[in-house]
Parts: sequence; structure tokens; C-alpha cells
Amino acid sequence: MAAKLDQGPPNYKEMLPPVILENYGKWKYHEIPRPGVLKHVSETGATMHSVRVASPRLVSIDFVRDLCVIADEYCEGFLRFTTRNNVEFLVGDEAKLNPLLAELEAKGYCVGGTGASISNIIHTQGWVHCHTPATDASGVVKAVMDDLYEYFDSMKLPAKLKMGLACCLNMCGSTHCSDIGIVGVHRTPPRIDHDKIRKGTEIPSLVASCPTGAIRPDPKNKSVIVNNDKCMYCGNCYTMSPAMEIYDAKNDGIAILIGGKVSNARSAPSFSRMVIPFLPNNAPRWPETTKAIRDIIELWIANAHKGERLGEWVERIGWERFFSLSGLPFSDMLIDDYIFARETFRTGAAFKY
Amino acid sequence: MAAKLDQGPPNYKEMLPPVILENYGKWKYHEIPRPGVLKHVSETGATMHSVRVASPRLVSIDFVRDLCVIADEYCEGFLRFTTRNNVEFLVGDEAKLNPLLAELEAKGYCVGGTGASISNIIHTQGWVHCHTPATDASGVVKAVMDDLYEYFDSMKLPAKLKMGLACCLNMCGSTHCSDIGIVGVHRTPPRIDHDKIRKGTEIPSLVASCPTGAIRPDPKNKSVIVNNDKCMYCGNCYTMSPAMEIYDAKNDGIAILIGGKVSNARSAPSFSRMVIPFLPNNAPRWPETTKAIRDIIELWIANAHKGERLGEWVERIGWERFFSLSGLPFSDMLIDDYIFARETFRTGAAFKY
Amino acid sequence: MTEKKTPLLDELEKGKWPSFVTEIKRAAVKSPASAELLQVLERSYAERRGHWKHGGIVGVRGYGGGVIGRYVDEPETYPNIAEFHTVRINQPSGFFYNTKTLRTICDLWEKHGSGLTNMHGSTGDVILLGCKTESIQPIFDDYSEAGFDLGGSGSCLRTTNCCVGPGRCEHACYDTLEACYNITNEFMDELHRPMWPYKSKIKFSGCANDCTGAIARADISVIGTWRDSLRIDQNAIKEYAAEEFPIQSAVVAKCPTHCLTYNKETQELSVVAEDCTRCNHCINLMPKAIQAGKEKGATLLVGGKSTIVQSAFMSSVVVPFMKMEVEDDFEEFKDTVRRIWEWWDENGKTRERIGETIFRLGMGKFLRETEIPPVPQQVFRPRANPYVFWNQEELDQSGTAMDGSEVKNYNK
Amino acid sequence: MTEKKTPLLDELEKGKWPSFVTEIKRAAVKSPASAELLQVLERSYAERRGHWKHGGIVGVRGYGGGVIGRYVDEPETYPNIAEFHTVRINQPSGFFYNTKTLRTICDLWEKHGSGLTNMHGSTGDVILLGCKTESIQPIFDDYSEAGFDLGGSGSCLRTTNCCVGPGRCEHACYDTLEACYNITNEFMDELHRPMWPYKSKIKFSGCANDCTGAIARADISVIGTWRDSLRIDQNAIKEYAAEEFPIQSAVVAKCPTHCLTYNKETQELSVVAEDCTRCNHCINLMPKAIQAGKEKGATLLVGGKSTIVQSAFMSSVVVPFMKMEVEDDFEEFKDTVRRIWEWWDENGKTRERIGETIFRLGMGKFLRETEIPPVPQQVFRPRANPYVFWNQEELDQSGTAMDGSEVKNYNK
Ligand code: SRM
Ligand code: SRM
Ligand code: SRM
Ligand code: SRM
Ligand code: SF4
Ligand code: SF4
Ligand code: SF4
Ligand code: SF4
Ligand code: SF4
Ligand code: SF4
Ligand code: SF4
Ligand code: SF4
Repeated sequence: MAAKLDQGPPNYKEMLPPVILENYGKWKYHEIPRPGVLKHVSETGATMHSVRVASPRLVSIDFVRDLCVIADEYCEGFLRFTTRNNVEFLVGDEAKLNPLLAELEAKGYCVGGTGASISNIIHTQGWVHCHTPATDASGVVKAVMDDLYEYFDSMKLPAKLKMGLACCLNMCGSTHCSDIGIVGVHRTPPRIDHDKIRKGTEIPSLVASCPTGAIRPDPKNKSVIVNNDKCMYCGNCYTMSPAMEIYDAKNDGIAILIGGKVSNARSAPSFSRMVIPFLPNNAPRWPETTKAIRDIIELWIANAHKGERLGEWVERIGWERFFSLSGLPFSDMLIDDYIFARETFRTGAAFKY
Repeated sequence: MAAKLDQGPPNYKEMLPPVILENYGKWKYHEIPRPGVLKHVSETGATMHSVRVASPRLVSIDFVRDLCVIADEYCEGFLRFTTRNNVEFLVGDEAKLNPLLAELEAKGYCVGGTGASISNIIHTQGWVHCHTPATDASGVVKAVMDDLYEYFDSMKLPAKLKMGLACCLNMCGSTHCSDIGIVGVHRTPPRIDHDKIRKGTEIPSLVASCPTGAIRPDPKNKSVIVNNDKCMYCGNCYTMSPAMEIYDAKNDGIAILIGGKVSNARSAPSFSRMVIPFLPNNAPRWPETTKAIRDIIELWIANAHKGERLGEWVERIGWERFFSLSGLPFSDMLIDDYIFARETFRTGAAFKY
Repeated sequence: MTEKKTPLLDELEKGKWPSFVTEIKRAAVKSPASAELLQVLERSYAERRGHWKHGGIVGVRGYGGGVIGRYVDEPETYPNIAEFHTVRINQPSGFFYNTKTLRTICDLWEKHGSGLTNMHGSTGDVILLGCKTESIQPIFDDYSEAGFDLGGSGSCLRTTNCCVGPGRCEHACYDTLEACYNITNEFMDELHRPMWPYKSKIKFSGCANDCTGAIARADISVIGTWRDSLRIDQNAIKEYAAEEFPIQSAVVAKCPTHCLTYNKETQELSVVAEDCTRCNHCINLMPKAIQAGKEKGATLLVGGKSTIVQSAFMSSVVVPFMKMEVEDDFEEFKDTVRRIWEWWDENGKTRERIGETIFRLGMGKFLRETEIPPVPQQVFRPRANPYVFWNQEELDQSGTAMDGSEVKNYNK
Repeated sequence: MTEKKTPLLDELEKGKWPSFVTEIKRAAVKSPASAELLQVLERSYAERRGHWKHGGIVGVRGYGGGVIGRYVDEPETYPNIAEFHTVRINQPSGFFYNTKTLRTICDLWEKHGSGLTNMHGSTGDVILLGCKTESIQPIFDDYSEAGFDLGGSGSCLRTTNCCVGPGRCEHACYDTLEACYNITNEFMDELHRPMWPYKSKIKFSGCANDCTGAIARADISVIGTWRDSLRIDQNAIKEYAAEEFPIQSAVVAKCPTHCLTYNKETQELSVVAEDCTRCNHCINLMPKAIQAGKEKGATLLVGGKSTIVQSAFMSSVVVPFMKMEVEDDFEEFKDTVRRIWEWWDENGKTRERIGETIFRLGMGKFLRETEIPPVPQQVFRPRANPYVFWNQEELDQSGTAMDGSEVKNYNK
């Protein structure tokens, strides 16, 4: 049979377990009987348990097949993934819940990520597959989640904590509105391969790609010139042309942004804000990064009101106070100087120390 | 004697009444025994009464001389003006307070403007003296203050109400952070007098003056061309060159902005926001403007909490709710499309109707 | 190959969290490409840099995207991953699967590729990670036959995604799963054949909790809401009270608009409906007692994206409330979004996301030209500057077009 | 002249508020220029447009500003106001006057000009409204001899002004009157001889109430504050309580940082000092009981201005706390402001206010180059984008300057 064009994704209706088909749109409320387990109750009185299991996201097909075996046994052959890449086993038959949990435990699966916990980190390709990373993705995630595991399989945080990791400023990992964003950053200007430029780069597009106007054409050379003083190492020129190599092993690393959120609950969605401009790429376990994140989280735990997201807490106490409490050094690098800088300036004479 | 260069302003020390000299820096608290009268009490126990009197600001020297006569009689020859151009009689001898008030009343002076009242309107030159006005200044102020007089000589508002009027977008009247800003606006592009341009205008400066890049040089003509579609009638080109006549009697008028403040008390200083893009220049008494302002003020009075500035009230209930409560029409003209527009967009899914 | 040492990566097999290194090793058992990936990754860990080159153009007949080209920088050393492209397979709505489908994905991927996958990519696709150029068409053919289709890449509509919605959530204000499926099918051409200035994403969240992060991650963010008043079940409130749930401190005190009042005596909770902004907080905390209103639909927000080039943007409100009904085939949504894309297609510069185009040209112009009514819900607050554009045709123009030298003589 | 009718303006003599029309009429009795002003203004009211032309350059020997040139557009019809310039006279600190000084102002103005004045202009000057070109120098000479000096106009330091401060206000955290006087005298050259890209204004407010509107209206805004904890007099609190002053609802509940607690039993008010942002609200409401701390000074904010060209800016914090002491001659302030102006003078474009220059070039660069330490008080919040400039000299540069074609060979 020939391939069909534009047939679209498989129909989700075929992917729903019977308990969902029967109670579709009728869910009334949920409870979280224990970390990692959601119990949804329908208007009809029916219940469904979802068991959330960590995934490294970058998985082998054998990992997926293992999941299938479990789903066949306990979930009538159905499961789902979450928008944070966790696995959710959907248990229509309550009797199967405890056996499932036992099996998961036996096999070393990590159950958690519900309620006031840290769930999986949304992340990206890093050194595994992308061409512009300033850090790895999966490795940093692994290191950070190992360190914070106690907050994944419990629900003792002030509120949910959503983390994102992006290995470069393209920010595929949605770090810009995360409670904690881990962002791979370059710190040196691109090195130009003039030969490559001459071979295939569309110079006007390349020039236009630079947000700060650091690149200008060099007609004599049939290439371009970068004004290093204007460059802020975003790498967008490299996205446009492979001749603008941006990685720099000695100087690439990680920046930490905090306090973003996307839900509308209580407070409006907000951007994450930079609090640490650079941490080194200390592979394989990025100890500076894991420590910095843990310190921030522990400060939040110690100081936030119950129910207060990280950013809500910082906004309540004030960013200046966050810096004095955390002891993190403040520098002019943390002060915005890009397009929307003005709204960050303190246009008022009231502040803390 | 020859004129002295750079001698600076008269020394304020010679302008202070004895009671101030004696209690300088020692004031402990104040009370407002009645509208328009401040009673300041010093650490030393001394008191001083200040009686605030309205001024049209544009005054004759005879007006000033009249003030002097009063100050000589009741205030040992001292008085001051406020940052809102009111007059303040400084009474060191409490016994003179009531006689002063009686005389002021007899002579028809307006006493008020303290506490939770509307004080004088900071304003500008208008048709009296400036070359760029889109409306008059003093006349609008007179019409508005006549209408709102009951709020000047009482203190029954939820909070202070600070108004500013600027007769053009240069905004000399500090309307950009006022509870209510009255701003003269042009609505049509400049008409170019090419002869005048050729005679004296520096074309590059003229081109550079346009915030939206609407003006471009026309070398053939030795003049400039205005792209009317890009022009938003700010008049900055006219400030640069008299050849760019911007006034247009048929279309000039007034815009109303509300909700700004400058004090840091409770909430941070904030900009005024446009709620009415245009009202006609119905001289001599601008009835549309006086009514629009009264309506806004009465809505505020009816709905605000005690102590809540106009902008604080609107921010609490939400601007969308202000529009539904006030019945003022909302249009795309009220949506920012200038440099800092982005921060005004509602990046959230929570709002009222 | 597999016998080569990976001491640095091995460190990442320690610890509680599941290890991607373990997963690559599992794949490496069967796939020489995955084995080489392990080697090149170990080298990246040592050198602290990536080893992948810019992707060339690779693809599938009849499609303009769906595959990301990827080449290792030293093909001589790593011949098995000289080409190591990814194929994006459009996931089913809500990431629901039956095991049969999942196994099909695995089996086909075992046949053609590295055996490594991301379940899922950040946008939503099933990411088949690593295959040769020559395999791309066969991969597509096989998956297509099995009922799958490609996701998006390039300057097109990207793979849409949605939250679990009515499938398992009491908060869903519209059918996110059906919306995602139906609308994806509607826009097959836009998804598969890049035609726009840049990419455009849609994410469907069933309520203001926005579990897909739509407002930050999608150009078109569809967030469920309701139009009337939320509903309170006073009996259920009493049950919460009986369980000593902190109604006052956790719910009432944190309502951002202070529109809830709890009467401790009567154990009743009341709401000033017109003050509620539908933030969902109280419903989140007391789902048994509080629920959305009856008139349900969605808010349409536009412009979200990450940092490059003009800074990160969040979507902002364009249509405060629209019906999202299966019955009428999501007509209003489709019409509106078509107008929006058309406008962007005409006005956007190359590599300019729609949020940037709107910002550059002005929200007013955008609304006028897409015929979307301006309403105060679109802004947090009105403009602070008086720089209003006036439609000159609506003004008295009897003098404005005149030559400046004659200005004196008009307006009299 | 005076017999001419002004029916429209006459309407503005009605009503309670004092009438500027009446004032012009009073001046018109003695001044033909003011009489003509009345006529031209009546015409403006009828035609709804101004009748003044762009000012030419007029001035005083040895000064570059202080006078605004103004010409009527029909000099033939209105010969007495063919030239109708204003002279800006620098007011005494706090707008305090003895009647002798005021009478001198009046007498000299009666001699030379229209007899109309603004007490005061928006910036602070005594505005002498309307005189002929030939009178300007004599006006200056006479006023100068009487102890007055000109205010600013053009691209210079403008006339500074201040609130009443310690002269009559319990809130003053530094001596605004002396600061304004002393600092004005220090910067005579900057005030009188335009030398900068554009105008620069200073306003001195004694506390966070900002009664001069400094944050909105001055490039350099000096706002009084304190560094330690505010002081509460518990006895005075009890007196307020006795008078049934609503301490809880009016003060405590409106403290923006929720750092006040009122104990109704003991009638004591306490503050969590490190949480207080010194907004002044509680002090405003209970001045008998609450006062500023002991360590007083000012916050220096920079960049305020109105709408033209880049939008209105408010000043933003540059130095959170500086001493403002008469004893040391306001040294820190003067030094800092000199560095700030120098930087702006070097970097600003023509007609670019300092706030716009800082915005264009970046706050980081501004702080580095003026040697002002970066502190979190300068921002509401840190940057949301990761676009940080790094000082390349502080990095390991062993590869960065290389040619791109050799990139492969470095970083190994
Ligand atoms: C499964 C999932 C949806 C899906 O389609 O996959 C989901 C499911 C639920 N979310 Fe969510 N949310 C999911 C991602 C999100 C996201 C997006 C994200 O994580 O990137 C957000 C927005 C994050 C943000 O604001 O930055 C999100 C913000 C919420 C909130 C609002 C939290 C807040 O107070 O700000 C709630 C309400 C609550 O928890 O009370 C919520 C509530 C819920 C409920 C309780 C809804 C329900 O009644 O079923 C579900 C269980 C939550 C739990 O884990 O405790 N969900 N939820 C996603 C699980 C991801 C994971 O594996 O951890
Ligand atoms: C006389 C004057 C200062 C001067 O040097 O001339 C002055 C004097 C006082 N101000 Fe003011 N303010 C004066 C202009 C201002 C301004 C600037 C302006 O009006 O343009 C502001 C900032 C306006 C804004 O925020 O938009 C201002 C914001 C305040 C506030 C803060 C109000 C608030 O809650 O937001 C207070 C505190 C209060 O009233 O409780 C205050 C308090 C005071 C006190 C009570 C201070 C004191 O203890 O002596 C004085 C009497 C106020 C009254 O009238 O009730 N003053 N005050 C100015 C009178 C102008 C007038 O004629 O009406
Ligand atoms: C695979 C994936 C990361 C992942 O591991 O999950 C990814 C990978 C890439 N993204 Fe992305 N993006 C992915 C989701 C995102 C997201 C998140 C989202 O969609 O929710 C974002 C942020 C949201 C947004 O759209 O702005 C994102 C923002 C970007 C950008 C910056 C776009 C911008 O306007 O700021 C680029 C740069 C570009 O388009 O040239 C980019 C470009 C890329 C490229 C194609 C690199 C490039 O410059 O050509 C990456 C290919 C990596 C590779 O070789 O595999 N990717 N990218 C995600 C797609 C998987 C999927 O289809 O499901
Ligand atoms: C007289 C005065 C209005 C008044 O009636 O009080 C005034 C009058 C003029 N201002 Fe102003 N400004 C006056 C205070 C202000 C203020 C308020 C303040 O200083 O607190 C502002 C807003 C704050 C600021 O500085 O931004 C102000 C912002 C402007 C601007 C816009 C500047 C900007 O950067 O946005 C201009 C345009 C210009 O400089 O070319 C301007 C220009 C002008 C000119 C010189 C017109 C021009 O384009 O050349 C006006 C001369 C009128 C005349 O013929 O008498 N005037 N001007 C004020 C000065 C009196 C004094 O010295 O005391
Ligand atoms: S964040 Fe950057 S490096 Fe990472 S996957 Fe996306 S484009 Fe590639
Ligand atoms: S890295 Fe970014 S800022 Fe630097 S030259 Fe390239 S595009 Fe411009
Ligand atoms: S606001 Fe405009 S018209 Fe009015 S005085 Fe200032 S510059 Fe002149
Ligand atoms: S009025 Fe303003 S926008 Fe219009 S041409 Fe002149 S400077 Fe440009
Ligand atoms: S967005 Fe709302 S409807 Fe969708 S899963 Fe989250 S809570 Fe449920
Ligand atoms: S939905 Fe939000 S705003 Fe509405 S009542 Fe509940 S908590 Fe308050
Ligand atoms: S700013 Fe402060 S010190 Fe100055 S007058 Fe106003 S309240 Fe008093
Ligand atoms: S000064 Fe302001 S922040 Fe400080 S205690 Fe008083 S009201 Fe609260």
C-alpha cells in the first residue's frame, strides 16, 4: 500500500481506555492519595487512578516496550505521556493499583511528580543531537533530578516546581517561563569561516539575523565582519549559517533563571529572570549547577508561604531581598539592556535592602 | 552697578518667616483643621498655620501685590507658593488665623486644596504664549476647576486627586503621571512649507526628529516628504522647524489620561493611561471635557476604598472593569502601539468583563 | 564498538533518576549508530562541546518538513552516524496510546533507525532520533501505512498539542483532545508544507492552569475559560469545612481579586461573580465544591515564543471568549486563526514570529486588519503615550492636505 | 484697545475659580501688550488655534538661555506683542518669599514688561510673560542688581526646584531647600550656558511622597529616604487608638509589604524592619506616632522626562542611598551627578534625554562607565533574556580570536 499524504495523527479515540471512554468529560474531582498517584472521580461515581512514572525522555524502544508490558498487565493496554514527558499508567480497576505500584517499585521505576513536587524537567537535545548547544541537556537533567529526587517522590514543597532546560538560547526547553530555567549560554562571539560564507551563505539574511546589528557585510572579502563589542553571543547567526561557529568549550556554560510561571492561578503568567549569569560545564555531573538550584529551592522552602510558587514568593519579598537572602552576587550582567529593559528598571523609591 | 553673572537665585533663608527659622527641620506632625488650612506642630511645641489659596497661575503683578498686602498684615510679610502653584499664607501667630480666613473670604479668595481634595491643576501656556498648542491651558483649567470646585474646598474624596494639563504632546504640564491628565492633541500630519524649509531648516535634524520615521529627505526639492500614514501627529518636527505647521483648528482637541501617580506611598509611581482619545476644543468652556472628568471622578468616589488614589482603584478593579463601569467606549486607539507597547498587552487568561 | 569505554557517561548511570545513558546503551546493543552516539557523546563530555553539524535539507516526497537533518562533524571516525537525522511523528492528542500503537512505533523504528526516541519532543512529536538519509522515505512509507503522519518543521504550522483535558480532568472547559485532532487535520497543508515567514505553533489547554504552557510556548494559545459565574456547591463546602480544610487561608485569602467570602458560621462560600477573573485557583483547591460556569469556551491568545530574536514573548489576549464546540466543527476558531495567519503571512518578515510582527506593526493595526474587535480584555492597561493614529478619512480634512505656506489662510 | 470686546473670554470670568482672564484684564489696564494679548487670545478662542510663532534666538549677554523668544503671527495687527518673549527668573528654594522681594519682582516687571507673570512655571521659574527684544538686557540688568538671576532654557541644566522640606514638613529626610540652593549655585555654568545634548532637570523631594513630582519630571530625581528602621512611638499609637483612628484598616492593611502588625489588646504597633520599603504610607497617616529612621539621606534616581521622543520615562534608582549633608557640601551628590552628566554628554545624541541614552546603550554600560556599583535596588527584577555581554578579557580567550576555519582544531 502506498504512503498516504496528510492523513494526520492517529485518532486519540482509539487510544483511550474504557474507563475514559465511559467518563469522558464527566470527571468531577481528583485526589492525590500518595505522591505520584492521581485518583480521578467521575460524576458517574467511577474512578480512575493514574500512576506517574519518571522518564529520561531520551529512551530506547526497549524502554517503551517495557512500559507496554506493564500497561497490558495493569491498564488494559493503555497509557499516556504527560506534557512533561512523564509516563502515566491509567488504572481503571482499582484492584490493580497496589500490584502495579509494587511492580513499579520492584523494577526500579520512579513514581512521583504530582502535587507540590518537582516533576520532570522539560528539556532538549544538547550534545546528543543538536548543533548549537552550549551545554548538554539530558546529562544536566539527570544530575539535577538525582540531586532533587526527594522532592520528586514527595509533596512537601510550598507549591509545584516546574523546571526547564534549554541547551542554547533558542530555548527549545521552554525555560523562559519556568520556576527554574537552566539555559546553555555561549559567552564569546562567533568565529567566522570566510570560506564557508563565500560558499553558500546568503549574506543579507546573515546580517539581518543579528539582533544587535553586530554583523556587517564585508564586500571586499565577500564575507562579513562581526563587531565583537556588540555581540551578545546569542548564536542566531550560527543558526543562519554554519560558517559562524559559536560554541567555545572553554567558555560555554549555564545560566540560571528563576521565577517564571505559565498558569493563571492566583498571579499572571510571568517570565523567568536571570539570577546566575554563568556556571561552568562541569560534566558529567555539573555540581555547581545542582548546588545552585538546590540552594534556591531550599531558600524557597524555608521562606515561602504554603501554596506560593517560587516566583510568587520572590515577587512578594522583592528581588532585591531575594539577592540579600540568597547571598547570590548581583552584577550589572543581571540588569537587562535589551529591547524591553525599561520595564525592569525600578521607577520608584521604595525598596528593601 | 553692573549686572552680576551667575549670582544664583535669592537665598531662601531671607524668605523664611521667624517661626520657620526657629523650627527649621523640627516639625513633628501636622493636622488639617479645616480644608485649606494646615497646622504644623514643632518639636518645640510651636505651631504654624498655612492657608492655601487658589491661584490662576497666570496672574498680574497686581494680584501679587494684593497677596503682599495680606501677607504683611497676617504673616509678618512672608508667603510661599506650592509646587502646584497655589499660594500659601504662613501664619506664625495663631491669633491671626481666623481674621486672615475672614479677610480671604471677604475678598473672594478660594481656600482649599489640602488633604483628600482636588488641588490646582499643573498646567502650561496654551494659546496664551506657546507656538505648538493643540488646546488652551488656562481656559480649560478654569472651566474644569469651576466645575469641580466643591472638591477643592472640601476633603471628601477617597484620596488626593492630582491633575495636570499639557497643551501639546511635549507635556510641559506633567500629565504623564497624573491622576487625571488633560493633553492637547493634534490629529493631522504637519503641512510642509517648502520655502521655509529651504530657507533655514537643517534637514537631517528634521528627519531625525520624527519618532516614527515618517519624514524623509526630498533632495530634488531641497525639502522633505512626510509619509502621512506613519505620522502620529506628535508635533516634534514642528518643534524642530517652523516649516512643519502642525496645528489644525478643525481637528485639534484634548485626550484624557488617568491613573498616574508619583508618590511612593503604598504603590509605585505610575504612568497615566489614555481612556478618551479625543474631545473637541469647545472653547470657551470645554463642556465635553469638564463632563468627562467629572464622570470619572464621580465613578471613583462611588467605588473606591477610602485612601485609594484614582489609579490604585482602577488597578484594583482592573482596567477592563473600569471601561465597563464607566461606559467609556474602548477602541484600538487606546491600545499602545509605540515602543513599550508590549508590556501593556494582557499576557494572561484571567480578566473580568 | 560497544566495548569502548565511557567513564564519564557511566557516572550518569548512578543515582535514582532514570538514566538516558542506560537507554543509549540499551539501544546500542542492537544499533551500531547508537553505539557510536555513545562514543561521540563521551567525547563531548570530555571536550565539553557538541559534535554535530548544521543540518542539510532532507525530507520526504510531498512534504516540506518533518525531518531534521543532522551530521556528525567527523564522519570518518563515526561512519554510522555520519547521517543521523530525526523524524518527527505527529503524536495522538493528549499523548494517549494503546500498547499496540506504541509497539508499532518501536518495531518500525527498530527496523529503520537508531532505536532511540524522545517520548516526546518539546513541541509534542514523537521524535525518532537518528537515521540515515536513505531511510527517510522508507520510514515515512512504513509509518504512514501504519496510520501515522509527520509532524512539522520549518516555517509552517508546527505539531499542535493539548492537555489531557476531558480525557481525565475535571477542569476542561472545552474538548482539547478533539480540538487538537480536528484542527490538526484541518490544517494539514499548513503543517506539512512550509509557507509562512516562520514557524507557528498552537497549543490547547483546557483551563487557565495551562498545563501545556500554551501562553509561553505557542503562537496561538487556546486556553479554556467560561463566561458566566463559577458554581459553588455549598454542601461540598461544608464537607471541606468538616475535614478542616483551610478554606479561608488557602482559598479565600489567595483569591487574587478578593471576590470570595467565607462565612465561618454558616460555612458558606460566596463569590462576587463580576469580580472573578476565572484564574482557577479556588477551583484547583476545592474541585469537589467549586466548578467553572456553564457557558464554556476558550480565550484565544496570540504571540507566544521563546527568546530569539526580539526577546521571549508571551501570548496576549486577542479574543477573550470564543465557543469551542465539536458540533460546529470549531468554526469560529478556524476562521479567526486563518485571518490571523493570512495577516502575518502578508506582513511578517522572514523569521519573524507573529508576536514580533504584531509588536512591530501595532496591535491596533493587527486587530483592524484581521477584523477582530478591540476590547479592554486585550490589554492589562491602555496606552501611556498619546501617540494615536487617526483614520484621516474620518476627520474634517478641509485643510490638512494643503501646502504649508498657505496654512495661515485655512482654518478660518 | 481695552474697549474691544472679548465675549468668549468673558465667559471665563464666571465661576468660583480665580480667573486668568480677569488677571490679563488687570494687566491690560497698564500694559498695551497685555491688552493686545487679550485680543489675540479672544481670536484664538474663536478660531480654536494659537497665534504664536516659533521663537527666534533672543538672550542676555554672558548667558546662553533663560529667555524664550516669542512672536505673534500677525505683527501688523498686534504691534505691541510683535515681540512677546518670556524671561525665566530662578525662584528661591521652596518658592518662599518675603513681600519685599515679591514687590521688587512686580515693580521691575511693571517697568519693563507686560505685567503678567506665572507664579510659577512648571519647572519652577518665575515666568515673566511678555516683553520686547530690546527690553531683555535691561530686564536682566535690573533684576540682577536686585539679587535675581536667570533660570535655564535650552540644552542645559534647567532651573532646579524642591519641596518645602524642613521649612515646614515633618517628613523631610534631608534639607531640600539648602540642597537646591547650594547645588544650583554649584552648577551655575551648566545652568546658564547650554552645553549638553539636551535639557537636564533636577528636582529635590524630601521624602517618598515626592511633592515635586521628581520621579516623573526630572532627569535627576533626589528623593529623601532613610537607611535604618522607621521609629514608632507606642504612646502616640495609643493616643491614635484612643481617638478611634482606624489603625488596622487605614494603615496596617494598606502597608504594601504587610510588615506592620497592630495588636489591638496592647495597642502596640510593630514593624518587621527589613521588610519595610520606606514607602512613607504609615508615616503619612500617623505622623505623630511614626517617623523615619535616624540614618537619613536620599535615593538618587535618573532618567525622568515626558513623552517626546521615546515615550515618557520615570526616573529609576541609581544610588539607593546617599548622604545629603550640608556639612560635607553635598559632595557625594555633586561628584556622582558630574560623572553622570559627563557620561551623557559623551554618549548622548542631540535631543536625547539621559533616560533615553541609558535605555539605548544599556543600564549596565552606564553603571560601569560612571563607576556606580550595580545593586538589585536598581531594578524591579533582573533581566528575562539571557543576552549578557561578557567582558572578553576576563574569559579564557585561547581560542576565541581564531579564524572560523580552524575552529575544529582548537578547544581540544
Ligand atoms: C498531566 C498534566 C497534563 C497533561 O496533559 O499531561 C497535568 C495534570 C494536572 N494538572 Fe497541570 N498538568 C501538567 C502540566 C502542567 C503545566 C505545564 C508544565 O508543567 O510545563 C502547568 C503550568 C506550569 C506553570 O504554571 O508554570 C500546570 C499547572 C497546573 C496547575 C496550576 C499550578 C499553580 O498553582 O500555579 C494546577 C492546579 C493545581 O495543581 O492545583 C494543575 C492541575 C493539574 C491536575 C490536578 C488537573 C486535574 O484535576 O487532573 C492534574 C494533576 C496535577 C498534578 O500532577 O498534581 N496544573 N500543569 C501535566 C503533568 C506534567 C508532569 O508530568 O508533571
Ligand atoms: C505644599 C506641597 C509641597 C510644596 O513644596 O509645595 C505639599 C505639601 C504636603 N504634602 Fe504633598 N505637597 C505638595 C505636592 C505634592 C505632590 C506633587 C504634585 O501635587 O504635583 C505629590 C505627589 C502627587 C502624586 O503622587 O501624584 C504629593 C504627594 C503627597 C502625599 C502622597 C499622597 C498619596 O497617598 O499618594 C502625601 C501624604 C499624605 O497626604 O498623606 C503628601 C503630604 C503632604 C503634607 C501633608 C506634608 C506635611 O506633612 O507637611 C503637606 C500637606 C499636604 C496637603 O495639602 O494635604 N504629599 N504632594 C505641595 C502642594 C501642592 C498643592 O498646592 O496642592
Ligand atoms: C527537538 C526539539 C527539542 C527537544 O528535544 O524536544 C527542538 C529542537 C530544535 N529546535 Fe526548537 N525544538 C523543539 C521545541 C522548541 C520549543 C518548545 C515548544 O515547541 O513548545 C521552542 C520554544 C517555543 C517557541 O517556539 O518559541 C523552540 C524554539 C526554537 C527556536 C527559537 C524560536 C524563536 O522564535 O525564538 C529555534 C531557532 C530556529 O527556529 O531557527 C529552534 C530550533 C531548533 C533546531 C531545529 C535547531 C536549529 O537551529 O535548526 C533544533 C533541532 C535539534 C535536533 O537536531 O534534534 N527551536 N523549539 C523540540 C521539537 C520537538 C518536537 O517536534 O516535538
Ligand atoms: C513655560 C513652561 C510651561 C509652563 O507654562 O509652565 C514650558 C514651556 C515650554 N516648553 Fe516645556 N515648559 C515648562 C516645563 C516643562 C516640563 C515640566 C517640568 O519641568 O517639570 C516638562 C516635562 C518634563 C520634562 O522635562 O520632560 C516640559 C517638557 C517639554 C518638552 C519635552 C521634553 C521631552 O524630553 O519630552 C519640550 C520640547 C523641547 O524641549 O523641545 C518643551 C518645550 C517647551 C517650549 C520651550 C516650546 C518649544 O518647543 O520650544 C515651551 C515654551 C512656551 C512658551 O512660549 O512660554 N517642554 N516642559 C515650563 C517651564 C517654566 C519654567 O521654567 O518654570
Ligand atoms: S535549545 Fe538550542 S541547542 Fe538545544 S535543542 Fe534547541 S536549538 Fe538545539
Ligand atoms: S552571536 Fe548573536 S549577537 Fe553575536 S554576532 Fe551572532 S547573531 Fe549577532
Ligand atoms: S505643552 Fe506644548 S504647547 Fe503647552 S507650553 Fe509646553 S510646549 Fe507649549
Ligand atoms: S508630527 Fe511627529 S510623527 Fe508626524 S511627521 Fe512630525 S515628527 Fe513625525
Ligand atoms: S489545563 Fe486545565 S483542563 Fe487541561 S489538564 Fe490542566 S487543569 Fe486540566
Ligand atoms: S477563579 Fe480565581 S478570581 Fe475567581 S473566585 Fe476563584 S480564586 Fe477568585
Ligand atoms: S516630599 Fe516629603 S518632605 Fe517634601 S513636602 Fe512632601 S511630604 Fe514633605
Ligand atoms: S513605610 Fe510603607 S512599607 Fe514601611 S511600614 Fe510604613 S506602610 Fe509599610
